[in-house]
Amino acid sequence: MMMKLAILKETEEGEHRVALIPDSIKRLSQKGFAVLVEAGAGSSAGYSDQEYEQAGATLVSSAQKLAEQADCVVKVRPPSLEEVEVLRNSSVFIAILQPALRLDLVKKLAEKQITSFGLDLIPRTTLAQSMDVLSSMSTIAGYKAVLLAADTINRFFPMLMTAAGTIAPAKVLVIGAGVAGLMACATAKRLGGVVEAFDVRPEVKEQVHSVGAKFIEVPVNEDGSGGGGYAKVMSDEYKQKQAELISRHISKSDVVIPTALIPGRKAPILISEEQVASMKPGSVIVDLAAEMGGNCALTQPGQTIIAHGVTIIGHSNLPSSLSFHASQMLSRNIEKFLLHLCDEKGFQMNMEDEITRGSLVTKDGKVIHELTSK
Amino acid sequence: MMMKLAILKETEEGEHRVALIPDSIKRLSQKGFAVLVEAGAGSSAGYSDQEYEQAGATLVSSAQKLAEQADCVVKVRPPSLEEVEVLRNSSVFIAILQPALRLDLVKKLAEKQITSFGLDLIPRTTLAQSMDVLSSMSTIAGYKAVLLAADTINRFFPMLMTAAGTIAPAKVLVIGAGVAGLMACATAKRLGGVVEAFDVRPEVKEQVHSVGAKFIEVPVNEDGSGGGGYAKVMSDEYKQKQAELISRHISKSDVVIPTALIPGRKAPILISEEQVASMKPGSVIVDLAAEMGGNCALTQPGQTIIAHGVTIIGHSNLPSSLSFHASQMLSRNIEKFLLHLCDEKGFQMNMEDEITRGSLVTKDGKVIHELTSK
Amino acid sequence: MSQHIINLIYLLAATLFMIGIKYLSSPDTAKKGNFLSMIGMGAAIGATLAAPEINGFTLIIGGIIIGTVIGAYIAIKVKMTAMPQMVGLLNGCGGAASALVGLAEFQGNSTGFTPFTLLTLLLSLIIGGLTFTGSLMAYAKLQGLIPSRPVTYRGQQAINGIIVLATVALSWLVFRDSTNILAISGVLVFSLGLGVLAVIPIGGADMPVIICLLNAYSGLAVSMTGFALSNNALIITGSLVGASGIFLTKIMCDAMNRSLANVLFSAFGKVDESAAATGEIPTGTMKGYEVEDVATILANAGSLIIVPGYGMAAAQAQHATRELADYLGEQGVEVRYAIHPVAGRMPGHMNVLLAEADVSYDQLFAMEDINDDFAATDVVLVIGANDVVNPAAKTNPNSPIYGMPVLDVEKARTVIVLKRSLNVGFAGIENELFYMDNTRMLFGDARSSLQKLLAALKK
Amino acid sequence: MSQHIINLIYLLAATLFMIGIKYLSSPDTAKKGNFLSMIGMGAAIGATLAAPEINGFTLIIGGIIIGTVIGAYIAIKVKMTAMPQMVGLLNGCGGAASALVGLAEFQGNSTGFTPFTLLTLLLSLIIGGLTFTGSLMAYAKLQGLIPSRPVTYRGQQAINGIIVLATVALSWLVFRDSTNILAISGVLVFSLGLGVLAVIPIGGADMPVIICLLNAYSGLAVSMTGFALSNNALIITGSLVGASGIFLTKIMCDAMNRSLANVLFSAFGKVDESAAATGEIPTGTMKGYEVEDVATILANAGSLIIVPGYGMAAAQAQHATRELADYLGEQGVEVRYAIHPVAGRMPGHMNVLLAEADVSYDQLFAMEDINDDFAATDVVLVIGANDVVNPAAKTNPNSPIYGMPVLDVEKARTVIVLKRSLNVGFAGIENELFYMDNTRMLFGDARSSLQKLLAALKK
Amino acid sequence: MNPETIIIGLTMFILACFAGAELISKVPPTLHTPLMSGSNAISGIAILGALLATGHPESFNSISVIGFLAVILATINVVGGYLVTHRMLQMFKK
Amino acid sequence: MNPETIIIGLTMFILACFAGAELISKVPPTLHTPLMSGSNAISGIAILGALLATGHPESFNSISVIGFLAVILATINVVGGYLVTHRMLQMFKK
Ligand SMILES: NC(=O)c1ccc[n+]([C@@H]2O[C@H](COP(=O)([O-])OP(=O)(O)OC[C@H]3O[C@@H](n4cnc5c(N)ncnc54)[C@H](OP(=O)(O)O)[C@@H]3O)[C@@H](O)[C@H]2O)c1
Ligand SMILES: NC(=O)c1ccc[n+]([C@@H]2O[C@H](COP(=O)([O-])OP(=O)(O)OC[C@H]3O[C@@H](n4cnc5c(N)ncnc54)[C@H](OP(=O)(O)O)[C@@H]3O)[C@@H](O)[C@H]2O)c1
Ligand SMILES: NC(=O)c1ccc[n+]([C@@H]2O[C@H](COP(=O)([O-])OP(=O)(O)OC[C@H]3O[C@@H](n4cnc5c(N)ncnc54)[C@H](O)[C@@H]3O)[C@@H](O)[C@H]2O)c1
Ligand SMILES: NC(=O)c1ccc[n+]([C@@H]2O[C@H](COP(=O)([O-])OP(=O)(O)OC[C@H]3O[C@@H](n4cnc5c(N)ncnc54)[C@H](O)[C@@H]3O)[C@@H](O)[C@H]2O)c1
Repeated sequence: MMMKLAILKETEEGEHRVALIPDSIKRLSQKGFAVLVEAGAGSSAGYSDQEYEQAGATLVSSAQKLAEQADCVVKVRPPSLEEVEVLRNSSVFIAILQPALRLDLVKKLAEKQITSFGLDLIPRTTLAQSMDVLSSMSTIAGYKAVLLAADTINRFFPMLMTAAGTIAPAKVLVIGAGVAGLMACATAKRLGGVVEAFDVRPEVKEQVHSVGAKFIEVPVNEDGSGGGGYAKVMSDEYKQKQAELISRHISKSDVVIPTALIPGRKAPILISEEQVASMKPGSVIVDLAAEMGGNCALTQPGQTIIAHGVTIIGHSNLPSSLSFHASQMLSRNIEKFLLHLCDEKGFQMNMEDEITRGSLVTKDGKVIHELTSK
Repeated sequence: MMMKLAILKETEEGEHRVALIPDSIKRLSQKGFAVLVEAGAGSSAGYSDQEYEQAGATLVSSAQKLAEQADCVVKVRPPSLEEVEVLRNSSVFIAILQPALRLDLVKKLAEKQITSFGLDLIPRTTLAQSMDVLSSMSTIAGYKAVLLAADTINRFFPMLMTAAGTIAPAKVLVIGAGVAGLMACATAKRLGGVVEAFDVRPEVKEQVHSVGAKFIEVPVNEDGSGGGGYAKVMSDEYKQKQAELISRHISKSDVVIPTALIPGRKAPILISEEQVASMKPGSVIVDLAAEMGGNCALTQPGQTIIAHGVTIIGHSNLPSSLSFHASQMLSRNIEKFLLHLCDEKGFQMNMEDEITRGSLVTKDGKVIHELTSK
Repeated sequence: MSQHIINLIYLLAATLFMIGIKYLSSPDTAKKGNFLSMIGMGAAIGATLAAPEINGFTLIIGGIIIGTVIGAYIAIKVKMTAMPQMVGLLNGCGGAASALVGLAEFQGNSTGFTPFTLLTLLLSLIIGGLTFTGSLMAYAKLQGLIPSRPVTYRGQQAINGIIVLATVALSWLVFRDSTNILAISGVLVFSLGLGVLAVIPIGGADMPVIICLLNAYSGLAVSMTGFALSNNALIITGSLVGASGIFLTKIMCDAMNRSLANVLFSAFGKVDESAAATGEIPTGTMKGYEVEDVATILANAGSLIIVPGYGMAAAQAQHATRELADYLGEQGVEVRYAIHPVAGRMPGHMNVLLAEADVSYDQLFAMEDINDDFAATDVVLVIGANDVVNPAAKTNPNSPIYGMPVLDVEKARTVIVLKRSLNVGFAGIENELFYMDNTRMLFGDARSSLQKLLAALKK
Repeated sequence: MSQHIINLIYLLAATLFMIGIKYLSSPDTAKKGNFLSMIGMGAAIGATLAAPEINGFTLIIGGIIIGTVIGAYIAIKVKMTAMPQMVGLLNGCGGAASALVGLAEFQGNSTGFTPFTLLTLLLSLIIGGLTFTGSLMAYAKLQGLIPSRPVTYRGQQAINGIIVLATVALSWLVFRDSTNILAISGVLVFSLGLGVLAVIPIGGADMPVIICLLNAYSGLAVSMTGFALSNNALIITGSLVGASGIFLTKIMCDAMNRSLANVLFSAFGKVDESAAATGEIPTGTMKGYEVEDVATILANAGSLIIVPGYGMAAAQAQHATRELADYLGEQGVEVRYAIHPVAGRMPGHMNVLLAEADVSYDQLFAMEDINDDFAATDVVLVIGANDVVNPAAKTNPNSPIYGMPVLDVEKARTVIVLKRSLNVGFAGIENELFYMDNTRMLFGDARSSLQKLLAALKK
Repeated sequence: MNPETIIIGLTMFILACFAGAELISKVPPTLHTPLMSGSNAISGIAILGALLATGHPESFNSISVIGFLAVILATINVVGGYLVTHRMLQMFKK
Repeated sequence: MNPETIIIGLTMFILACFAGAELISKVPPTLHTPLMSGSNAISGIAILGALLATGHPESFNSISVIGFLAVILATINVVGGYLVTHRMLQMFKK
């Protein structure tokens, strides 16, 4: 039996990515997958229908027709409830699901007996890195955040000593030095900015130095590392000291890029309105936590606003803007994930397996994922 | 007698710069200038009225009142005919004038017996470099062009080898390696792009290498250097070979930044529609010659269009987007120029002086500048 | 030939020896140096044969012919890899010759020695004797004729002490009566024994140092013979060899970061530990290596693959890495970089840093493109990488990283790993690469190690 | 004291001298080395005073006291900058002493010399004599007592030749009759003359080499005296000094990239040219400098300002620049960069490149912020800059760049300029900085010059 | 053997030690093995003593047997040493 | 002076030359000036000859005058040389 794999076209506004690109399809076909693609699925990411056909995919004109035939449907963004409607009962569905934010979606998937996997739930182990969409999308977000900031601000990033005077370099503050934060540090450094970073996990100090940025330390002895390399919620004393420290540095910064997330929770508010007001007019905040509510009190997810002369960018889907490469990375992640889940005979669903178990959201009508099922 | 110097607020749409910033005014006041500033002149560049007052300037609420009192008026962009109306007869006026494009403006200035200087006409000698607004604004344009391209394109600039596959670096082609072109090369290199540059003047080869980019050579033995470090018009054979060469490289490039200008003429068309069509969809062209008509046949000055899947950015005033630093540089240039033209007793107008003579457009009712008077 | 002319020729020979050693300090002139040294030796031998004292030639010529045949045969037959033990063996011959000359002198001229002569004669006997057997033991250990591991037993130190004392006591007897053949033979026998006992507790890996030291001893023995015979040529040449041997021993000990005492006596009192400590580690010669050794390996490499990891980033060693790579590239080494997809702590970490250091993209290879090339590569330089070069991912199903593709660095001829310690990396697991036969660890901060390597290479 | 013990003490002294020189090879041990050498000298003098031959002490003690007072006085009074000529003067004293000892020997023992002794005596007389006057001339040139430029005249070579021949001829007479006082005095006088004539055609800038060479000569003279007196202490010490002096001379010539012959004879046959060539150039000592010299200057700098220009960019030498700066910084040199606003070919050119090389912004100073600091700076390193350091912008109203602010590099103690040639820069004008007294040009591609400098510093 | 000869011998010993140590200290690590075997060959100079012992006028006695052995061993050292060194140095040709 | 003494002298001469040259070749350029003056001081060893000449039994003749002068000059060389070297080395302290 050949596994029928279907790629849906994204429907969300501003989403330009595609779940699998022709390159991956070529390899998956060789491994015994039959791939169906909704017409035009890749066009906004720079992959034409023709390329898909050449890679061995069958073009299907509507999502409806596609879903009817498919054993497994892949997609980038969480589906709308209507999209779930279309899916075949008991089929397999893979996407970035963010189940904790979408309980009704999860219910619906369970009702339809769909076996669904959340790409965002894949454990962040060394072994799973090649399927880790959070890492790859964070990489893009960190890079893009700096470009957005540099393109928005009314200043240069690099220092320049010219006949028309000396241009001071931009001061960039990155809050939260996870994957996105480190990439933001590295990119801002490349462009010539003076970069500082802050994180609650002290072990990232070395990592921040390793990309050429300065690390700001909170003078309290508390380790912010939660399980699995993620951050935990901090004590009040720590929070206060942190706020003071960040205040001092924010008011001197031209660009602030907060990236702090705590898994499964709303993002912590790290930048208050007063702190925004203390910044120079013309400064820029790119809030990478926008989708989870934002690290800045004034952030409007999905919007760019100007408050106290400071531009606050709450873009909630930065990876989509690098649609070509973002799709390439996603596609590689999904390809590896698919190959992990199944062999030519079909899905194996080894529930012993950490990766499979960790990313499974619904199966046989039940909600499996811990955080969500709570 | 104290020289009264007036700074007008810019009126053109999208112009955020200001001709003099508080820092320069402080120094000019010490040298004996009395400075008047139109209220709000610097606000869009990040310099508040308060800062101007602290620097010793007098705020004046309207352009009319300002011009009535001033011995000398400075401004960034060429004035509209209405703005000229306001100027006092026989006063001195300094701005970027682009007289060759604005013959009626020049006539009007001459009629009003105004002594006008074009900042864009200051000769590009070593000695005049500190007043050279073309150099400083080109620096900004080159930098900004790359940022715009990087922010627009759906790809990464740097090469990245990740668990989600290898990201190929962006290929950037810079056509014309003057000040803006070199800065574009350097900035694209910084961001991790693979940069090639092309120019008709062979001596820039070494300069291109000096910013870490590759130089593309046309296999014809013709030197494109005109006088004063500018380019001249090239022979037909050369043009054909150049077109072939550029074709080959354009079709492989993700980003093309043409900057080729020939003084006093429309910019040469170096990129045809077919060449644009040969590029990958999603690629970007940032045409730095847009204001002079553009180096790309499809460029719409002042607009961003998408043709054949390629985004063509025809932004005609990039320096304005870095308003803070652009104003700082302009201000320093204008300050040095003013100090060159006059001492505390007033304007000296030494017509022996190369810089004064070179930048003078109208005086005593006559049009002086060569290119314009022809 | 008059003694004066002979002495002048001896002087010439000594000068040629010195020039020969001087020329050995550069590969370009080394061969010439060896020839000059040979000429010196030939001249000295020729002059001696022309000396008035010598009038029976049969034995001499016979001896020389036999010696030449044997010497030439073994020198030509020996495999390149067996060179160190061969040098040891030859050295033993030299020591034996000195001891025999001393013995002959005792026989020939049994009375009328001044105390000084007697002292030097005894020393040449003792030193020559122990050089002989010590060298034979070193040879046997390296050649695998006897086990190369340190041989220790209870009471070893006591036994050695007793033998030393006995030798001294017998020497005293000889000193008092230089015709006491029994005592003389006793001294010889005990010194032969000393040579054996001194070398057996030393491990095979340390044998090169021992050979070097014994070389110095044979020089000393010659010098002593020279004093005994009032022969300046022997004195000078012997001391030349002695001093250079001792110096070389010191250099080699320094390179291993150990003291000579540690080399000579490390086995004592470690009878129990050593067995336990070797537990997992295979034939444990791969302790820490020193900059000079690693530099030598790099200098002689034809192809090199650099594998950067998080340690390079943490040490901010990207510039130092490029400098070293560029230098080796200029010297004709083929240099490439192998970038593991998850090296570092963020995707593309290595790319960002290497681009900053202006490493050309053409030199960077992704894992899948370069993994097959390791087997045909001379040297792999692992700079602060750990998990991404851990063979456990391929071989150990119980490892948490089992199944992750890793760089096959261990397939290369030699693997050099720059790290600060044997500490684990991000995944927190041990790495058996560090204990493999073809791996050399260079401990220290990656940046400073690289800088030292470059300095050593440029010397 | 028995002669044997005296000889042993001499041996000890010689050993101490050698150890002393060895210790001089590192600044950390150099002082100790000098002390050891002093002790050796004291021991040798003490032992000699205890020798049986010596029984009149008045003159000796008087001489030693007078010598000590004079020696100590001038050694303490001399200015640090006058050290080289002081060494020359002292060296002259040593040469004179050798010559006088030779003379005394002739007087005391006018018959019964073996030919060898006679030869060595004559040599010690000649070499000692010319060392004396040669050193005095070198002193006078450096001290400015006589003009330091090369003094040449028509027929100079012929005259020198004649004097050499005369010395040889007179020596022959002495050889045949060692009591011929007239001939002996003649030899002395002519060798004194030779010393003068050999040094006057050599320019002041080359005097350090000459002093070094004369130092070697005085060693040789001592050695010859040693042979004449059969005194091993003198032989060994003299040859030690002689060999090291000659070696040092060679090193210094190499560092100036000239042969010894060129130093000694360059002035001959150049009587006319030299005047013309010096035209614009001030006291023309500033030819091309070599890496070693420049490295020495850098190694001894307390503060350094680096001035990069377009040449650094063209040579892509930004990484090499940072490496050198970082290394010097680690050695305790205060390093800053002075960035001229129009250095390079685009605004901010230097910033972009230095940022790529990871030079911290804190080290970069704009012209207006650093221009006043040059005067208090030891060394300025100009890397491929030209127009932006051209003093003509301040001093020459006819220059096309007159009035442009430039970096005041020439106010620093020493200016080192790295360029490939004396070619002009963008503005196409000559730069008199390159001819100034405190400027040293290091020609070559900036990148490779910097790399060589770093290698030389690390040695 | 009189004290003077001893002192002269000592002097030479010390001088040669200095020269030897200084000469060696400049040899790069790559050349340490050839150097070891080269200086080992030189130490075969003991052959001079062996020759003198063997060539003694009175023919064939215990001394000449010992001397004979010594000549053989010393020759092996010399010949083998130089040849081995030579072979090693062969590998250094560019 | 017999040939043997000459040969011994020559031997020492050559050995010392080697030792001297090798020792010097390791001195870094910064230390060349102190080295020059340090070895210059050593060359004042000529004082031994001067002492022997001056201390001759027969008192006060032309020889002792010459010797006296030689002692003075050699002492200047020795004392001045060491002191100058010392002063230069003072500057090298960190
Ligand atoms: N690339 C990514 O996106 C990403 C993100 C998160 C995690 N990871 C994980 O990180 C690991 C990356 O592997 P890796 O081989 O690059 O690194 P690694 O396994 O973490 O090993 C790094 C090694 O570098 C050494 N080191 C640290 N500082 C050093 C210094 N200053 N000088 C010399 N050595 C130093 C450490 O050993 P000593 O302490 O003994 O010196 C350490 O063993 C993988 O496990 C990967 O899964 C990767
Ligand atoms: N910054 C700007 O915006 C800008 C724009 C255009 C023009 N300019 C003009 O450019 C000039 C800049 O001054 P500058 O002092 O930086 O440069 P410069 O005056 O042009 O001098 C550069 C020097 O570098 C040397 N050089 C070139 N390649 C080299 C190499 N590979 N290695 C070593 N040396 C090398 C050249 O001498 P050799 O040939 O002897 O080696 C040359 O004299 C000014 O005149 C300025 O007005 C500046
Ligand atoms: N095993 C692997 O190979 C692998 C792969 C990818 C990521 N990871 C690790 O997973 C971890 C999480 O990466 P991520 O980028 O997804 O993190 P994330 O997006 O969850 O959080 C971003 C950063 O914000 C920080 N943060 C949280 N609260 C903060 C606060 N109040 N103030 C300041 N900073 C705060 C966190 O410490 C984290 O560094 C990292 O350590 C990363 O190295 C490991
Ligand atoms: N004296 C000084 O210090 C000083 C100061 C500033 C600029 N300059 C020099 O002035 C010159 C002009 O600088 P700019 O940036 O204003 O130049 P520009 O804006 O006039 O032109 C940009 C570049 O386009 C190139 N070009 C023209 N036609 C072309 C064609 N058909 N194909 C390809 N390239 C073409 C030109 O050669 C030039 O390099 C440069 O050489 C610069 O170094 C000198």
